[in-house]
Amino acid sequence: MSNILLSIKDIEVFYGPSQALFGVSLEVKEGEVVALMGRNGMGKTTTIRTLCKMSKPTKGDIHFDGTLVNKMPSHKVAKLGVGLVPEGRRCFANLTVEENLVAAQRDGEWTLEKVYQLFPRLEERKDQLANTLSGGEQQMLAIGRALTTNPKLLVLDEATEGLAPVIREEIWRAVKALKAQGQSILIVDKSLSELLPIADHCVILERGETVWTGTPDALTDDLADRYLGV
Amino acid sequence: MTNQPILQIQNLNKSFGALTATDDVTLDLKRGEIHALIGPNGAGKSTLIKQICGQLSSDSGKVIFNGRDLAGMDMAERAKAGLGRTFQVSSLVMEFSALRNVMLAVQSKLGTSYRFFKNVRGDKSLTEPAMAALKRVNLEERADVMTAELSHGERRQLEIAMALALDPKAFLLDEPMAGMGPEGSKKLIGFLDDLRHEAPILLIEHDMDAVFSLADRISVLVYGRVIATGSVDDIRNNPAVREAYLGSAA
Amino acid sequence: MLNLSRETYLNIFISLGLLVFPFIATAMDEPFYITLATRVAILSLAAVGLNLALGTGGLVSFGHAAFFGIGGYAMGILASHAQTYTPIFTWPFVIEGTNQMLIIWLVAIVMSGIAALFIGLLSLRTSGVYFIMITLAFAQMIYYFMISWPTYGGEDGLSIYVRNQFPGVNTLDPASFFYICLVLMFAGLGLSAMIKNSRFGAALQAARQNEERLAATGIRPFNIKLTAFVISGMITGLAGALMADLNRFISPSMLSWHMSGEIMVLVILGGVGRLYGPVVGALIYIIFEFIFGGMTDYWQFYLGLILLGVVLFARGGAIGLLAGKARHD
Amino acid sequence: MSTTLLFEQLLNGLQYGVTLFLMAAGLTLVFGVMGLINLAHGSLYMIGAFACAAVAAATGSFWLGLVASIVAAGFAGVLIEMLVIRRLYDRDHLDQVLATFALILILSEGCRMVFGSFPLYLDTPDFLSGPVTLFGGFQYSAYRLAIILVGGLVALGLYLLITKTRLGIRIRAGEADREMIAALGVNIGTLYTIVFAIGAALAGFAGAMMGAIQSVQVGMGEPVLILAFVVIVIGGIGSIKGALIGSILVGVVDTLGRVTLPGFFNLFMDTAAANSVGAALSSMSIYVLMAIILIFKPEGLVSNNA
Amino acid sequence: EGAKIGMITTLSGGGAGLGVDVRDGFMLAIEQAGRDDVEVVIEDDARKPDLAVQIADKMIQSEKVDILTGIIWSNLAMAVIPSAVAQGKIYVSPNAGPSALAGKGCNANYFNVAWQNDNLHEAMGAYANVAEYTNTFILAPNYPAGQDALNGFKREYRGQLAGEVFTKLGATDYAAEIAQIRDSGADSVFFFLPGGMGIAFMKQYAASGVDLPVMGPAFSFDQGILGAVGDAALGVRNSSQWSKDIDNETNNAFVTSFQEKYERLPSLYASQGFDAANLILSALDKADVKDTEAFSAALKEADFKSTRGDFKFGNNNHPIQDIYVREVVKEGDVLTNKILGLALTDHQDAYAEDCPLQ
Ligand SMILES: Nc1ncnc2c1ncn2[C@@H]1O[C@H](COP(=O)(O)OP(=O)(O)OP(=O)(O)O)[C@@H](O)[C@H]1O
Ligand SMILES: Nc1ncnc2c1ncn2[C@@H]1O[C@H](COP(=O)(O)OP(=O)(O)OP(=O)(O)O)[C@@H](O)[C@H]1O
Ligand SMILES: CC(C)C[C@H](N)C(=O)O
Ligand SMILES: [Mg+2]
Ligand SMILES: [Mg+2]
Repeated sequence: MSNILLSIKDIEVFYGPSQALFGVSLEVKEGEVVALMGRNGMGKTTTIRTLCKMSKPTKGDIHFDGTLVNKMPSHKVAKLGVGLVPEGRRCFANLTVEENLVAAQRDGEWTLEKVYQLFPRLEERKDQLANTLSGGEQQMLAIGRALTTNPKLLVLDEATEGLAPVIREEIWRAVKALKAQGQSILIVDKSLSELLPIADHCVILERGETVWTGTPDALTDDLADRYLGV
Repeated sequence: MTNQPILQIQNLNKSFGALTATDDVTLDLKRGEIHALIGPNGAGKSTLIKQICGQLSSDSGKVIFNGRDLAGMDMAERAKAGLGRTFQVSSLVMEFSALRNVMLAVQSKLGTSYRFFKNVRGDKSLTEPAMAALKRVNLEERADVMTAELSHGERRQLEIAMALALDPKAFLLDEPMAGMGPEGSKKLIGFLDDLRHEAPILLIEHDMDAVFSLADRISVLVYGRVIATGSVDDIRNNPAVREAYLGSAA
Repeated sequence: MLNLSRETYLNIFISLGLLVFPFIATAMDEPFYITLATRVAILSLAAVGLNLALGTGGLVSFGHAAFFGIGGYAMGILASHAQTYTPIFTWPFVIEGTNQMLIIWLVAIVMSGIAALFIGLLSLRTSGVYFIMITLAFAQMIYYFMISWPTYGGEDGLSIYVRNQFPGVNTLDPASFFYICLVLMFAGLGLSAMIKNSRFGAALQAARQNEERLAATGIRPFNIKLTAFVISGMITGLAGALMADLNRFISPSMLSWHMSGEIMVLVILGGVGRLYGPVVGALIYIIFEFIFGGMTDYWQFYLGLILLGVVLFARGGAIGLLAGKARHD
Repeated sequence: MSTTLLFEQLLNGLQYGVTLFLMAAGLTLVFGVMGLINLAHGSLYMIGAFACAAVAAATGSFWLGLVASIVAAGFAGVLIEMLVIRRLYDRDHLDQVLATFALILILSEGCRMVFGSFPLYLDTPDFLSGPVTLFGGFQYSAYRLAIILVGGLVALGLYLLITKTRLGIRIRAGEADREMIAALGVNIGTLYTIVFAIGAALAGFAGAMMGAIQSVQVGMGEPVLILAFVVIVIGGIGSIKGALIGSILVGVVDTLGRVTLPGFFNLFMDTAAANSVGAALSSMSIYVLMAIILIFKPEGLVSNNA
Repeated sequence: EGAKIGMITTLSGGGAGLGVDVRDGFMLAIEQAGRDDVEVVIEDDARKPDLAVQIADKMIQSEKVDILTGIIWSNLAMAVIPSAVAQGKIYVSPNAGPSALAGKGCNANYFNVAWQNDNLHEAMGAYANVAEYTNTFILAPNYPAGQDALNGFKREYRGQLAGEVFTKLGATDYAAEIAQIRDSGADSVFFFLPGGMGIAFMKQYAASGVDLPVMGPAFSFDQGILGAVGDAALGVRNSSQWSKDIDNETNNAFVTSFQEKYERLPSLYASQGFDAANLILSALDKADVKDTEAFSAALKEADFKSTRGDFKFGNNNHPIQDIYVREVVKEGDVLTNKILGLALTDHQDAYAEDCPLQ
C-alpha cells in the first residue's frame, strides 16, 4: 500500500466576498494519477490554486507529503515538491525559453537535456523570448518548467488546451511515461477519452464541492452525463 | 454573385526576424461556410488572424473583405467593417460585468460611442441586444457577474457573445473550443453549425471532433505555408497532413 | 425609500457642508477660512479634471500642471494687459486684455484644451509609465518655456492686483468668489459623473482596462482617450484660471512637476475614480496643512505618516475608508 | 568652443551620466522587476549622503563614510521594503505613488529633525581632492574621474548579475509573473527585498559620492530622482543597459546644452537675455529629448530586458 | 502698543540655512526686548513663491498681523510684497531687496533693512578695480537677485568680462561652468551663489585645478557656507555690510549673545534679522502700529542701534550704509570673515532716484 502524498480535506475558499469552494476533498497516493473533473466554473482551478497556496483556504486542511501546508507560503509548498503547470500557461514572457526552464530549477533527474528530449521544439527555440512562442510551444514550456523543479507531484491544469493533435498525443505519451516512472500526477483535462485510460482515480466537483470519487471504471455514462455533460 | 468569397487573403507574409510566421498565404472564406484552419502549434494561424484583423501589420500581401482592400485600416476600422473575432487567450474588460462587455460591442455597432450624457444603465437600446447575445451563448444567468469573477470557460463564451453582438459579416474565431468542457464544446459545435448561416466563419481549432463535424473546407498551415486545402475527407486522408498534424486523430 | 449608498450620503453631506460654509466662517469671524474653502473648491476642480483622465480613463498624467498653469497664465496674461491698458498684440489684428472672468475662463478652457490636444496626440502613443513620463516631459517643457519668457515675469511670475470681474457679483468679497468657484466645482463634478456613466464613459473605461478588446469591438481607443484627455485638460485649465484669480499671482511653479504631483496626490488621497475623491482629497490636504502647518515645523512629517496610513490601511483612498469599496455595476 | 573645453564638457557629461546611472539602475530594477514606482528612491540617495557625512565627520575617514552610506541606505531599503513597500506590490501604480510620496515627506523631514536644516560638511579624500593631469597638460578633477570609473564598474557588474546569474533570471521572472515564480518554489518576498536593498544601496552610494562634491542637505535627492526617471524611461524600463545609455545621453545632452545654448542665443540677443533663455531652454532639452525618443520609440531605447 | 508680526521665511530645503539665521537673529532681538505685547508668527515658505503668497494671505486675513517680514528670496518677495503693501500692511525686509521694489516700484510701507540687492555686488565690482582685475568671469543664479547681482557688479567694475553665466537657481553641480571658466582666459572669478549653491561651487572649484582668484558678495561666503567648504575658501575676498568684527557695542553684544543662545557664529543674515526686529521695536515705541502712516514714518527714522553702526534710510526706504571688503581667515579651527577695509562708503543704491518717495 503506497503512502498518501496529498490529502485535501473539506476546504472552503473565497474570492473576496464570493465563495468558490464549499468543501472539496481529494487524495493522491504516491505514484498515482488522479483526474480532477467537473464542468466549467465548478472549482477545479481554484482547488489547484489553493493547493499551491495562490489562494488561501478559510476552512479545511491540506496535507502534502505528511506536512500540513495550510499556512505555508506558496514557495514553500512548491519546495516540498508540488510542480504546477497552470491554467493559461503563464510562461515568463520576458525570459527566453531556456531561462524559463532554469529559473526555478531544482536538482533531480529532470535536467534541461531531458526536457529538451521530451520536447525537441523547445530546444529549437531555446533563445526565443517566451512571449513570442506560439500557444502550443508555451504549453510545452510550462510543462517543462514544472518538470525542472523535479516535483513529487505534478499538477497539470488543462495542459493540453490548444495543442495540435500530434502534440497532444506527445504530451499524453509524456504523461504516460511519467506515470510509468512512478510520478504522481494531479490532472485536469477536458478530453476524457485520453484522460480516463491513464487515471487511477477520478474526483468530480460540482459547484465547489466534491460530489463523486472513484475509479474510472466506476464512472458510468450516467454519472458522466450528470456531472460532466457527456 | 453570392459565391464571391467575402474574405480573400492574398499572398500574405509576416516575418519576425528570421522566423517566417506566415509565408505567402492565400485563402478565402465564402459566404455561408465554415473554413477551418488547422496546423501544428506555431504554424502561424493566430498570426494570420492578427494580420487579417489589423492587430499585426503584414510585410506584404493583401486582405480583401467584402470587396474592399483593408490596407491602411486599423483594428477598430476593420472590426467596424464587419470582422468579428475572438482571441485565443480571452481578452475582455475585466472590471465590467459580462453584460457591459457585450453592451460595448452593441454601442460600437450603433456607432454611438461619443455620447457623453445619457446613462447607459437601463438604456434598452444597449441592454436588450446585449442580453440577447449572452442568451445565445447560454451566459444570460451570469450577465451581472464581473468578468474577473467568471471562470475560464465562461470567459470563452463571453468572447463569442461579444463577437455576436457586433453582428459581423464574418467571424474569425481563434480556438473557441479551448477551455470549454466536453459539454460546452458539444453545445458550441451545435451553435456554430447554425451560426455559419448568419455569417461565415474562419475557424482555428485544435479540437478535431469539432473541425471534422463543422468544416466545409479545411486549410492546413505548416511553417506558415498552406500545404493543403480541401474537404474534410481530403484532409483526413492527406498523408502529409496526417504526419505533420493529425497523428492518430485522423 | 431611496436606496442610496453610503458614498452618496457622504457626497451630499460634503456638498451641503461646502454650501453653508461661508456662513459658518462669518459666524466664527474667520474670513480666511473662506479663502481656504475657495482653495479647496479650486483644487477639487483641478483634480476632478485629472480624475477623469486618471480615474476613469487610466491615463496617469503627470503633467496636468501644464493645463493648470496654462489656465493660470491665461488669466495672468489677459488681466495684466487689462491692468496696464496695453493690447496683447496688435498684429495682424488687435487683441486686448480683459478683466472679465467669463472671457478669461473661456480662453483658459480653449487654450488648455488646445494644449491637451497637442500633448495628447503625441503622448497617447505611449502607455503605462512611459505615458506618465512623457506627460511630465511636456509639462516641464512648458514650465521652462514660461521661465525663459521674460514678458510675463519669467521665473518670478506675475502679480495681478485686483481680482477680475464677474457680471453682477462683487468678486472681491471672499464669499462671492467662493460661490463662483463652488458652482464651477459642482459643474465639473456633474459633468464628470455624466461622462462616466455615458456610452463614451463606457468606452473610456474599457480603454483603460483593455485597449485591445476595445479596438476589436470596433472603437478606436486612441480617439476615445484623446477626447477624454482634452476634456480633462480643459477642466483643470479652468481651475488654473480660478486659482490665479484667488492668489492674484501666477508663476511657473503652477506648471511645475510638484504641482502635477500635488493634483495627483489629491486624487489618490481622496480615492481614484470616485466622484468626490478629488473633493475629499483636497479637503483633507488643506485642512491638514492649515492645522498642523501652524503647530510644527515638521508638519510634513506627520502629513507623510497620515498619507502612508491612508494608502496602507484605506484601500480606495479616504472615500474608500469612509464609504467602502466602489460599487461596480 | 575649443576642443579641450569640449572634451572637458564631455567628461563632465559622462560623470553626471554615471551618477545618474547609479540612481537609475536601482530605480529601473525596482520598477521593472517589482513593478513599483518608488518616488522615495531620492530619499535613499539623501540617506546615503547623510550617513557618509555623519560617519566621515565622526571618524575622519571618507572611506568609512562611503561604506556607511551603502550600509545605511541598504538597511533603510530593507526596512522600507518590509514595512511599507511589501504591501504595495499588488496595488496599482497610483497607490505606490502616494505611499512613496508619503515616504519622501517622512524621510526628508525625519532627516531634518535629526540633522537640522543646514547643509552638512563632507570632503573628498585627500588624494582625490585635487586635479589630475591627463594628457597634454589637460587637467580634470581626480574625484570626478574616479566617479566615472567606479560607475562604469558598477554598471558592468550589474549587467552581469542580471543577465548571467540565476538570481538575475529569477528577478526578471518575478517581473513577468510574481505569483507564478512563487508557485514554482522561489521565495519571491526575499528576492524582492534583496533587489530593493541593492537599488537602495546603489542610490545611497551615489548620494555619498555626490555629497562630497556638492552639499549634503535635505531634499537633495528630488531633482536627481526626476532625472533618474527620465533616464530609465529613455532607456526602457527594467533594462540595465538602457539605464546606462539613457544616463549618459541625459548627462551629455544636459551638460552640453547648458554650455552651448546660451552662447547660441547670444548670437542674436543681449547677454543677459541669451543667458536666461539659453539656461531655461537647456533645462528643457532633456525633456525634449525624452519626448522625441518616446514618440518614436514608445517603449524606450532598449525595450526588452538585458 | 503691541503688535503682531508675521514672518514668512525659508526654513526647509536648500535655502533653509538663510531663513533659520534670519529667524534666529530676529527672535533674539525680540527676546532681548522683553516685551510681551509683541507676538511673532513664523511660517516656512520652502522657497516656493506660491506658498509664500498663500501664507501671506493667511497671515493677513486669519492671523491679522500688522507687519510682515522674513522673506529671503527676491522671487518670493516679488510675489508677496506688492500685494501686501497694497492691502495696507507694513513690510520690513530683512533680506530680499529686488531692484523692482527700489525704484519706480518703491512703496511707503515697504522697508528694507538689509540692502538693495545690487549693493554688495557693486562693492565687489569696486573692489575688483582696486585689485586690478581686468578680465573677470561672472556667475549668478537665474532669478531677480541673480540678475541684480551681475548688474550691480558690472555697474562698478571697469574691466572686461571673460564670461557671464546664469545658472539654475538651486543647482548643485557646476562642472560645466567651471569648464567654461577654465577655458575663458579669465584672470578672476566673481560669483553670487548663496546657501548650498555656494558650498557646491566652491568645493568643485577647488577640486578642478582652476586656480584663479575668486571673489563674491558675503552671500557666497557666509558663516554657513565656510564650514562646509573648508580650507578651500581661505583667503577669499568678499563684500558685506556687516561682519562679526565690526567693533561697536551693539554688534559685540549681538555676536556674544547669539553665540551663547544658538551655539554657532552669527551670519550676516542673522544680523539682518536682528536689525529688522530692532527697527520694528524702535518704531513701536513711537507710533501705534495700527496707524500705518505714523508707523511708517517712525520706521523711516531708523532710530535704532544697528549692528552695523550707522544706519539710515534713503528716500526709497532702502539703507544708505558702508560696505566692507572681508577676507576669509581661520580663527583657531573655525573659518570666518575678517574685515579688510571699506569698499563703499555711505552707499546708496542706483534705483533710489527713480523712486517718487521723499
Ligand atoms: N479571480 C476570481 N475572482 C472571483 N471569482 C472567481 C475567480 N476565479 C474563479 N472564480 C469563480 O470561482 C468559481 C470556480 O472557478 P474555477 O476557475 O476554479 O473553475 P474551473 O472548474 O477551473 O472552470 P474551467 O473549467 O472553466 O476552468 C467560478 O464560479 C468562478 O466564477
Ligand atoms: N511577436 C513575435 N515575435 C517573434 N516570433 C513570434 C511573434 N509572434 C509569433 N511568433 C512566432 O511565430 C510563429 C507562429 O505563431 P502563431 O501564434 O501564429 O502560431 P499558431 O499557429 O497560432 O500556434 P498555436 O496553435 O500554438 O496557437 C510561432 O513560432 C511563434 O513563436
Ligand atoms: C542674497 C540672498 C540670499 C538672496 C537675495 N538677496 C534675494 O533677494 O533673493
Ligand atoms: Mg479552470
Ligand atoms: Mg494560435
